[in-house]
Amino acid sequence: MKLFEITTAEIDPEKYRKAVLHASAGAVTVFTGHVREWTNGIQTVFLAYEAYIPMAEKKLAEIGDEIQEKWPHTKVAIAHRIGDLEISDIAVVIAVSSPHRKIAYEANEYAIERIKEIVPIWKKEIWENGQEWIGDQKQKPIIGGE
Amino acid sequence: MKLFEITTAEIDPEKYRKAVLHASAGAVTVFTGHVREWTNGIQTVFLAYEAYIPMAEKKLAEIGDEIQEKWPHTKVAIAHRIGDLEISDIAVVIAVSSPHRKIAYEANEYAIERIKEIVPIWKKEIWENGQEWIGDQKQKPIIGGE
Amino acid sequence: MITLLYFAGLKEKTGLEKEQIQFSGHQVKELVEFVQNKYENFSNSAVLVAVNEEYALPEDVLQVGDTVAFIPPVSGG
Amino acid sequence: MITLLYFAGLKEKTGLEKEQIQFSGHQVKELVEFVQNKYENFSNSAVLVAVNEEYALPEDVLQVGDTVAFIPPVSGG
Repeated sequence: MKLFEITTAEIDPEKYRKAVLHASAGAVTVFTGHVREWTNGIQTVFLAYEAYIPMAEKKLAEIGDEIQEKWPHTKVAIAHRIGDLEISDIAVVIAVSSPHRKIAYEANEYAIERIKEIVPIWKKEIWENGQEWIGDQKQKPIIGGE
Repeated sequence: MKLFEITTAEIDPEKYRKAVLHASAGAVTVFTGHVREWTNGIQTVFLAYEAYIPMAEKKLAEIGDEIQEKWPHTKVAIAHRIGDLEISDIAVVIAVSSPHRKIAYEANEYAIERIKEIVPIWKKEIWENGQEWIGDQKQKPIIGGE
Repeated sequence: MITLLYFAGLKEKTGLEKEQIQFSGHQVKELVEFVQNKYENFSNSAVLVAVNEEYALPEDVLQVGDTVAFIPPVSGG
Repeated sequence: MITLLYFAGLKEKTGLEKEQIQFSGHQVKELVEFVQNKYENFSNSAVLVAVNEEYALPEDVLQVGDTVAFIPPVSGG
């Protein structure tokens, strides 16, 4: 299986946990990001995700490399779903195994932060009476916008 | 299902993720602690866990209460397996959902630390040529030992 | 009567999971002294005591019907 | 020829997923200026540029056959 993938299929977290498990792994953290019904008092009907697929998979793998460099003996798998997602659907799964637990938490949280910074994936929120592409404002501009 | 339980059955992490999921949960962390083959250069053949079951389940539920007090809007489920476990088997699962991700990590890590402090569960390591009950030395004595 | 429960290494040292004794009216710390005298090498390390599934203090007084568990250092997770 | 890719809001603004233009030998920042003139309200916020699936700098020079993606602020996760 691909350890770093963009998928249109429903995400099964167990697949990713099992992919990072091995005899020296004492701790596994699996993070799942889910579509939330309410954000800042606005009700979401569904979300639509889009990605620049080949670059996104490359960037996910880069995040895996960064983690293995910062925390040796970890193993990482990440998948992000694209297409239309409903409330509670899993948008992203991050699995990290480590001999010890502290690093499994730390590295997993690092992965989600990096995904939100560098991976070309976009989310559109669709409400009862409108829709909008969401940008998290984290990205540093290298060209003038406005 | 019981949100805080000691079980002799194989642990299915998805059961606990689903138990904490709801429409306002944007993030779920699922930690699993696995039997590791090597600890400090010694090869484990299997582990035997024992618990004071009713008190252990009470203490797990207390940890859930502590988390909901410290971090409102979280939902927690914890299970610990007892009996004989083999390499890579899941000994403990902790699922925490939260509207936002930071708390899902923080609260989950808090739970495993507290389990190691207050929940009456004991692990015996069995090697090729011996066995030993493990105490993590974290417990403060209230009566003189030695 | 009170019921005593032994776990993990303590169960192996006493050879018992459970026993019943007359000890109500005494303090937890007196009970600990009692079992330490009764069983050789009872505790090599710190042992906590739970009374009716709650951690107890050395000065707590035991009641008829109490269940007392001797809790060696925990190692779950 | 170079290939231009538009994503998310930019795809809606240009009405295109992809187009091909002659632009090799020029810098990334010149290309950005070009598309900003070509498409009204092209970017309301910061846009990054990737060349052949890697983030590029404004001064990078485009080669024949390059694939250039305009990347609005990402919002995965």
